Amino acid sequence: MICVCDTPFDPGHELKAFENKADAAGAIVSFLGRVRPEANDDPVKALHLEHFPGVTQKSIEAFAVQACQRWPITQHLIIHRVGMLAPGEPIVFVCVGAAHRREAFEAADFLMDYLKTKAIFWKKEIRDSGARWVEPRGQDHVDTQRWSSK
Amino acid sequence: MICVCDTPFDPGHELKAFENKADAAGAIVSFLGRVRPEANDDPVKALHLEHFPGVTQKSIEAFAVQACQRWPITQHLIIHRVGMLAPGEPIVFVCVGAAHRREAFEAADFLMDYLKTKAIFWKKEIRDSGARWVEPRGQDHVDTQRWSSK
Amino acid sequence: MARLLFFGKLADLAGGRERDLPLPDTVDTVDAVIELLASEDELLGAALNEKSVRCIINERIDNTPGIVSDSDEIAFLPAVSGG
Amino acid sequence: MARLLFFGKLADLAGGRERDLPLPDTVDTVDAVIELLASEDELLGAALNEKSVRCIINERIDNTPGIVSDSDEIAFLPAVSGG
Repeated sequence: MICVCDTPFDPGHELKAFENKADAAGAIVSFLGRVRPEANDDPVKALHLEHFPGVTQKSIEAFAVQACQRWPITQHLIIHRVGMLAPGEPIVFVCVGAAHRREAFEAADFLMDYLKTKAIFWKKEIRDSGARWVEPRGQDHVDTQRWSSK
Repeated sequence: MICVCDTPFDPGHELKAFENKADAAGAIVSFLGRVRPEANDDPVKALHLEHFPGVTQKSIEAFAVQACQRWPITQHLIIHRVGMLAPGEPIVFVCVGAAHRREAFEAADFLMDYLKTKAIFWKKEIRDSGARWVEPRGQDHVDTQRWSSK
Repeated sequence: MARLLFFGKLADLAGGRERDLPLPDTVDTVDAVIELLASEDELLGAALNEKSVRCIINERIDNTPGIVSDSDEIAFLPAVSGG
Repeated sequence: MARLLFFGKLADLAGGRERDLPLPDTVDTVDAVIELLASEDELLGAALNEKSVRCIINERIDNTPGIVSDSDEIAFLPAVSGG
């Protein structure tokens, strides 16, 4: 299931629901990404996440299909927040169920690399000093390229 | 935190508690391993997990120290069940918090490989046809060896 | 009348997320649309010409031939950053 | 009197998870303890001699020199399988 949502969600609660649905999965890997609280003079006060309604969801679904073709995963869940987020709030939660752990780890890792670099979101950091759009880190692109040689 | 426990636990609840504690972690990776339900003529009815009281916990702590030395992780949680488990029940739950996702993924993966092949547990599958002790799969050893060349 | 959509920093430059624009017959490619916009607003034109900007026509994520007509929805997407 | 602990399938073979065993003066290594047990029970002896069996003395996981005395706790661990 893929969900782009504009209200807060509870990863613990979602993991529990996922467990119940993915009852044939012996291995479940989850990833939770949150707005990092910063300890400096000009910390991020809020993160504004924008998406392309409909299109963002469709493009994530296409990535998820790729993951399902590459690994024998039994179930997946992707939740991605949009709108205004406070430090500490969950941004993205990915859950992958599979028979064994290796494929669950790899598929979750793969989905996250794509969500970070290719999924259609724009992120604006809002600080006391002003607001600025964030572009992906170089490391994120390096991570994503790991999958094209396999 | 490391916990070898003889009563059922709730991974969703544990993830939520972990989130609250690991408040500086932007990335949290979790792994949940469960007793696989099997659809065959002679399925596993129960799994009996034995440990070496005190020593098993101490040896997991030593692995966790290695993970903390290798990756800049901010927080970790390892829960491992012992005793009699029914199909579908959680066996192991690992949570790792870090600033960025790569180190969280790698440290969780590393801990799981070690838990599968080196941690001091013994697993007996109980079927209608009888009971038998399980040894690690060859794949598990291959997975564990990935880390020694790094 | 084509419907233009601007996202992220492009919306800031375009002064809004949406704009309706009648396309002359000679404007039948994305590049020509960008040229038309650039003729009115140099800064916006430069931003749209950045290599990282993608264009999605009528919400089709699978193919973007770059051919447009006056009834299309034309979305301009700057470099993305999720998760 | 040494305290022997058997885990997993070794407990099945030893007929229990614990056993107290007075060690003669000549028995001062893990190998000698295994030999002593093998002299009474061939099957158990063979299982203890398997390459995958580890021995932990007095719950020290960091070093296992293989030297034992009559007051030690000697744990025999077959191949492990967690997760």
